[in-house]
Amino acid sequence: MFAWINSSIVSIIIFLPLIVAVLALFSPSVRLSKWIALGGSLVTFIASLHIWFHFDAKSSALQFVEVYDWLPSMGIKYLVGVDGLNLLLVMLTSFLTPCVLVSLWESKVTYIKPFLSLLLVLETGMIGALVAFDLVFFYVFWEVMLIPMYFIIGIWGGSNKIYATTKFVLYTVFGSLLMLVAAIVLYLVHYEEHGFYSTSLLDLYKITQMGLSTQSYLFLAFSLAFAIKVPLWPFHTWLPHAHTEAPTSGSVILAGILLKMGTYGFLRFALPLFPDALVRYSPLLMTLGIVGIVYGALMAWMQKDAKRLVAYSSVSHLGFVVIGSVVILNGKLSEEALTGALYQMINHGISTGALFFLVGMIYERRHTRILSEFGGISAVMPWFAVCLMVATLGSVGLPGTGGFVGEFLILLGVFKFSPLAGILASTGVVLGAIYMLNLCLSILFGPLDKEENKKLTDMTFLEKTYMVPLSVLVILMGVFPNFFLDKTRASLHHLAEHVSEYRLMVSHHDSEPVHEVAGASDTKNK
Amino acid sequence: MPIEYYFSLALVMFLCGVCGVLFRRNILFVLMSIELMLNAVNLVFVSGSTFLKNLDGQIMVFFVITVAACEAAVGLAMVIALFRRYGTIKSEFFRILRG
Amino acid sequence: MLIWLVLLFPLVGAVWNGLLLPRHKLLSHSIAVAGVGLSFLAALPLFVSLLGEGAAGSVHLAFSWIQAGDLDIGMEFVVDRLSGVMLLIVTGIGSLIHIYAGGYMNEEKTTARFFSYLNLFIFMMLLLVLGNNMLVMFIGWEGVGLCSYLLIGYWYTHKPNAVAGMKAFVVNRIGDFGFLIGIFLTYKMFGTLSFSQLHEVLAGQESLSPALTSGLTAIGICLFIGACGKSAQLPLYVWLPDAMAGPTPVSALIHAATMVTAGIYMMTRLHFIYYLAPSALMLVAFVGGATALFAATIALVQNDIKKVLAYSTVSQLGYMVLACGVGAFDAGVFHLLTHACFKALLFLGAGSVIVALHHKQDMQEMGGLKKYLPITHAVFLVAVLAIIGFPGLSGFFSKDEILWRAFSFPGVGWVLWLMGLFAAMCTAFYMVRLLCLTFYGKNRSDEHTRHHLHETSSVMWAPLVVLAFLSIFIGYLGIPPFLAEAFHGSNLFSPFLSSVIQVPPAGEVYWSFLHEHHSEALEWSLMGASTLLALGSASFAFILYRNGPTPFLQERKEAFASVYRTLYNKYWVDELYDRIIVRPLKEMSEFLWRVVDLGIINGGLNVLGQSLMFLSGVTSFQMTGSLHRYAVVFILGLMGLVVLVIV
Amino acid sequence: MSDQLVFWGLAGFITLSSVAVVTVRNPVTAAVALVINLFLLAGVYAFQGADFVAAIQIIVYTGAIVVLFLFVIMILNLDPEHLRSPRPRIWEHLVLGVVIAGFAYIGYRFLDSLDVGKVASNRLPDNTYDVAMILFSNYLWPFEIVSILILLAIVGSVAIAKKPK
Amino acid sequence: MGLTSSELPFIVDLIATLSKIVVVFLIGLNVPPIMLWVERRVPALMQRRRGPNRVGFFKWRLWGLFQAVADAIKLIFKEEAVPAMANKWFFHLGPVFSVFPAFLVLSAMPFGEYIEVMGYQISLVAVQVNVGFLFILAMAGMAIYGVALSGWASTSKYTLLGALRASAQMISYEIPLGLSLIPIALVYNSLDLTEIVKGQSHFWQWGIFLSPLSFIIFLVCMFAETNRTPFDLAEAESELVVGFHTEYGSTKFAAFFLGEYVSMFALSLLCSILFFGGWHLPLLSRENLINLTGSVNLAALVGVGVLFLKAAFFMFLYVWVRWTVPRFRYDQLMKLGWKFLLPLGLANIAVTAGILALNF
Repeated sequence: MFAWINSSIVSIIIFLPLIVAVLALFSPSVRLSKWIALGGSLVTFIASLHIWFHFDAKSSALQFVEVYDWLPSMGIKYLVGVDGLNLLLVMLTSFLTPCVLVSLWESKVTYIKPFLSLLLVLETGMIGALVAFDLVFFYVFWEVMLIPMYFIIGIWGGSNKIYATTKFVLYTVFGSLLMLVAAIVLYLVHYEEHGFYSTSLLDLYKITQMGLSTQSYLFLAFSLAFAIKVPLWPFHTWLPHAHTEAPTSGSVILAGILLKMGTYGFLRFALPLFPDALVRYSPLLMTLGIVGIVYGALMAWMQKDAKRLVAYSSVSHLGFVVIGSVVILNGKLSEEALTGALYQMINHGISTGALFFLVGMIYERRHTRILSEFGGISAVMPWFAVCLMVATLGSVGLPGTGGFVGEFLILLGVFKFSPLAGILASTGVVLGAIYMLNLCLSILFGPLDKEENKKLTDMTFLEKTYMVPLSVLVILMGVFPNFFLDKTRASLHHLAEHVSEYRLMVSHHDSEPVHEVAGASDTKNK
Repeated sequence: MPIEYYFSLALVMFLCGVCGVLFRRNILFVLMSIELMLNAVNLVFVSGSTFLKNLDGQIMVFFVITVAACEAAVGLAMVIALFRRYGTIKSEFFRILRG
Repeated sequence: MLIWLVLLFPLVGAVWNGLLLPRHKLLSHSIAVAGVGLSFLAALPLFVSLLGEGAAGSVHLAFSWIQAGDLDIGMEFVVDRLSGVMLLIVTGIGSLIHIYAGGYMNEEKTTARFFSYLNLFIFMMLLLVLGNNMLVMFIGWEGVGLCSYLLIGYWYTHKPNAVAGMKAFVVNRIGDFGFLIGIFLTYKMFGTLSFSQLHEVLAGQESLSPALTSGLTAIGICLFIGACGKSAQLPLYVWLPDAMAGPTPVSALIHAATMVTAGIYMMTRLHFIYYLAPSALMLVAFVGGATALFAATIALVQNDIKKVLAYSTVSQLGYMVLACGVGAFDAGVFHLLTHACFKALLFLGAGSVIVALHHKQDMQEMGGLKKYLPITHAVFLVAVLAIIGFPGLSGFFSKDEILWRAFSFPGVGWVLWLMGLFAAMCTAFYMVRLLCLTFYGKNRSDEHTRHHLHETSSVMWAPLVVLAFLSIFIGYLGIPPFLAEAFHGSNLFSPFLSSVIQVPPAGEVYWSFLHEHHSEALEWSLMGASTLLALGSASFAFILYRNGPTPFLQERKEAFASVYRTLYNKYWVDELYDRIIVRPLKEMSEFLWRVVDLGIINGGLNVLGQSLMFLSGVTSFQMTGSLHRYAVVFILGLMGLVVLVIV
Repeated sequence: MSDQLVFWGLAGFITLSSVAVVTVRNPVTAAVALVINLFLLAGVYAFQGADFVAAIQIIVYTGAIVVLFLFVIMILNLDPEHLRSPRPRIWEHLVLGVVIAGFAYIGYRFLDSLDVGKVASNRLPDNTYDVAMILFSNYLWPFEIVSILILLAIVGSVAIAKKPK
Repeated sequence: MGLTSSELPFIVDLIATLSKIVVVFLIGLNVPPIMLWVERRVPALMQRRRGPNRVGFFKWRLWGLFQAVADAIKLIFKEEAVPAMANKWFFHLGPVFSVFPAFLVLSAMPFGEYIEVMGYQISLVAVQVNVGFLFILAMAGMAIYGVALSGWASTSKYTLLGALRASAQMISYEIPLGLSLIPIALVYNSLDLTEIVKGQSHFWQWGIFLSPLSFIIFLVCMFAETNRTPFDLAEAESELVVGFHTEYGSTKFAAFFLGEYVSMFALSLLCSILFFGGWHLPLLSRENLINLTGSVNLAALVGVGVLFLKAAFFMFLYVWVRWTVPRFRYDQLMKLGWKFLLPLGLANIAVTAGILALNF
């Protein structure tokens, strides 16, 4: 029994939400569908906890691997597994979804059942994309992620939701199509070199003879798709629209996890597959990242709408992550920057997720997001004030919160790469303080003069159930980062050291011996 | 009786049917020409079946006739409806499907 | 083991007050005082253990904080003589201020939140002081900034307080930006951030390679920017005067005794870097001197009692930075110690006055409080005498030491000494002015407040008396050697710190003058000159302001109107910053948002969309709708196809 | 010999009637021409020995479908001038020419590609019996489907032609 | 329908066929005058009044038989009027279309098995078609055109309405007619009429006993097909004057009469062939008859006589029903046809097929 669970745990966490989504959609009463949805997502979370505890931190190999031949003739396999890189993100996804579902508990939004099932389908898409090690499956889940989001924004969104959601989808689809073309070229290059067709990532990593020009085209195609998702500077215009129009839970998931898909994509696909192109384009990406940071911060400072402000702050924070992941010195990625990038992804997920929840709360109570409407509500809503303060400090990157650890490591790595870039990026830290505190100032502090603000009620018990863990997590991640980083250290070290000839092994520590994965030797790495 | 004769007869009928469809302004005539074309096909079927000494051809004719019946019935019903709606069944007047 | 207690007590106090929010004021007050007091009691034995001759510092590791690649930072704490002294200051004066704060915050409904912030501040300050590597110090550094932000903006219902809080945090953040760059540079050059390792590396250096010196200078300057941010030196001092918006105990604790001294502590902790970067030190010295002089001049004309004290703090900090700048780190720390005592006393005294006058801070409405608040007046008098450097009190010894060390600095030493001297004269003038305007002359406050004037409760004046006692006798710890023989005592303080602060061998050549022996006559003459000048300006001020703002003073003000207005408006520095930095930044981002975001990117996409629409219009023109046209085309097409196939 | 005669007779009349159907002005004349055409066609089938098909042709086609046409013409009571089709335009002649040429060419190529002998009319004694046997053995499904189709057609035409209330 | 080329040499076959055609034509031509007389005489007797008894020369009245001749002469020589607006071409085509199908149906009727002339057996059916059934149904279908075209060609609203009603009625009753014949084909396992009659040699094998229901349906449809009595809505005087052939003059009117009576006679013949054993005497089987009469030809002649007797009975039935049963309303007519006879016919087929399948 134990072996069976271990061997198919990853598939469970992928498809369980899907099944629950269907059940929730067709359940007789709304209450029942809410319980089913929440139950399903909690079970998924527990399953991911199981993975967390059984994850062997010392090996950088792929664990909990499941391989089933899907289209042997085309060489497409259902290959899923967990390693240091995607473990934390999977945990984040499975943690955020129950919170979102709880937040929807009392919401009087129309068509609640389809909304819940769409969220669960979204979860399936995200986890699937994270753990898929086969280009085709990754692409499939990449698109599966997109569709529910389209509906969530399109149906339950704000005023001009149609414009926002079409723009969001068009942007992402355009990017992913380019990625598909690049994937196919890669597939063919692999065939020429190795003689057999395979789309599994383990084999694609083994491609050596790829001309620099092809490599750079492919790298550009892949990174464009991910850059749009991240959103890197020039491709970011969809994000503010998508966020202002998306409902609270939609924008939490969008900011919490969907944006990380882009950066994760860089780490998983763009960097290891095309190391030489990375060396060539890393300065370009670095400058775009830094521009993104400064530009995002300045934009955030200008915003009158709370959600738009937080959206632009995401642009700035993810700019950090991008520059962190493209620091490359004589063929080696700097491990500190990489750890920082991965850690910053998680922090951003938690703190921005919390911020969006909070903005959602005051939106539900006051039906407006314009900052000038608020003032001094910390007298009326103490709990809200504390949570908002903690979330703000988390996103500003005050030492003692997760933000600082992430940003410090990134800036450290970038500084070793080029001091100028380091200094410019660090200005982001200062600007960050300005606009985030500006947010706090206009919402929490100042005289409580408006009538509506006086009648505001504090956070209900339900809201506390998911806000308190988030705030505690922000602090915990600042004080005990090693608890999280230990699990990822081996994989990150492996990626950083041998990025140019990156080989990913498959480990069989407790799952029953996985039959020979075509091409991938099964020796356990150090 | 060489089969070419039957086929050429069928061809002539079919040709008349096509010209009828193309050039007659009146929907009724178009329907009649279609009937003509179908009969040309029937002729080919029958002569083919007798030539090949296999009765399938005749059965096909049976089906073709049924389909022709349906087509005629619905066609005529539409002609009536069109006439009631537009007062005429000259084909120039039905241009609502303009692109 | 004791060190964990020292750290844990304030944290526990903060958490208890913060989370449980006890309703009862006395309960929350006692929790807070216990938090700090117990930590002070735990710190005493630690300090005593360090008094012994050979006692070197000890490093304790709590847990490994961040491990990534070859970077391995642990939560390690060092307890040596330097951090011991700072420990005493922080916890000692901290607990006194906590006691006082109980009384001060009496009218507030609930003080739990206030006290939790105070305890949290103490904890952060301890982290800063005890941290063994730059990152732990940085945690404390930003933590303290956060607490000052929270405490300044404690009465957030009043908008300017919140804005002042944010201003403080942002300016501190700019300073921290410099500090961060310094950290990165050290890590890039030395691969480690822990002080002990850095010390060994630098001590091991025989000769100074040019690359090393330039690197060290860069690190020195960046760290100094951090120090400026935190210790309110010239470019980044603007937040301190506004920080007076917070309750007075906060100003006393944070903006007089502890937080602002963090910069000086950091520089003393990293003295081995600065000794090897003489040019960086030169910059530090001049900035210190300039700030001392600049702030003192502004303080001359301020009417708000706390603003005067704020500017005096800035100028005294200037003195300490000046001391560090001339390589006299021990003198800087000694002045830090004495300043902490009498400045805290001044603030708390002012606090009692404000409480008595029901939160009015403008000196024009005070006067003649001598008979209403006798104890406060007595204690206040002692503090004033100490700060102006009246011989025999603590201020005299520490300030003189700095002036002497500045003078003895080869080359530009005398310029610094002049700045320091003039700043001392100004200090004497505005302190006596403050004393007269508040305590002597007729009482100018309105009928209602005068009726309620009464002495503060014992909770408030008891710590004042202790502080007064301290500010009188603490001075004798660091009697300059030439006086020591006269009174056959000995300078206890600097040898005490010398074990920690030594010039690394590579810098021996440059800093050799530190050990030169100077003729005693020179020292005597200098001390005499500075004391005379200070007392002269004090009596001059006393004569002017003896019985409040007289008409004579009024004409003098009109005569020097332009000078008066510039000083009063703080040389318009705030407006200058706003015009140079804040507004252009705002306009640029507005421009960016308007043009780039909406204009270029969105615009580009919309144009793409419209062009597609136009194209589709073009291709749909020949759908005429006539059945026959379709039929003909259909059949012609079919025939063409068949012919094609057959032919 | 008699076969040739019969066939050419029938063929001639059939061509004549089909041309008449297309060219004549008055719809009733066209309908009658169509009746004659179908009737003669039934004759050709009978001549070829396909008795059952001939009978069906007459019963169903001539007996019912063309009667439907007549009914519609009579109900609509179209006035003849109205049906005068306008002078055919020049391009219609052109297209007519092209269509005829095309079909001729295709027909010719098709016919001369056939290398077949005579079409012997197999005088099967009981044509209907054999047809029935095959129809209900391996063509049963199509038979059922066609029956459903014709049911649909009935319902459909009634629905379309019903006078709206 | 396949023209079965009999074994006879060509010339003999030619002569035989031509003679048969002449015989059928004569029979057809003689039926209407007789029927005219019967139409007048029989109802008169039924209504206890004397029929036509004026026409005749000298004193031989012969019960008014000469009245028939008088009518015939009148019909032929009366003046013809053609409506002005009428479409001349179709005006004349109308009667043609109603006559020629009737004769074709008649020609397909077998009057006997065969007669031996000069050693050759000549079958007594004009058109030797092995799918007699379908041929008859087909020709019955063609009669509709006559009615429709004539009604339309005489351009008046009433004739048009009459034509529409008549043709609608004929179409709707053609289907039950066809369905009613199918059980007979099933029972006697052939579509060829001569085979069917051979199958009815003994009187208990007659059609009426084997499937009485189909006889009833056939009877009703007979009346409907020829627009007679209960179903003669087309010529209902009260509503549409004389229906579709109001505008027609003498000879064309006579042609309609000819068509109508010939088709009546053909259907009666069909009825007797299918249900009453054709040329078989009820008790006397064919062999005994041949032995009794000595020669095959004589037996055939007796058979023809018996057949004509049975047909005459049905002709009498026509007239009889005409003067007794009231006329249907149009919707009743339609309802009877579609909602009663059609399902009944289908059920009948099903039952017969079921019984046959079970027995064998």
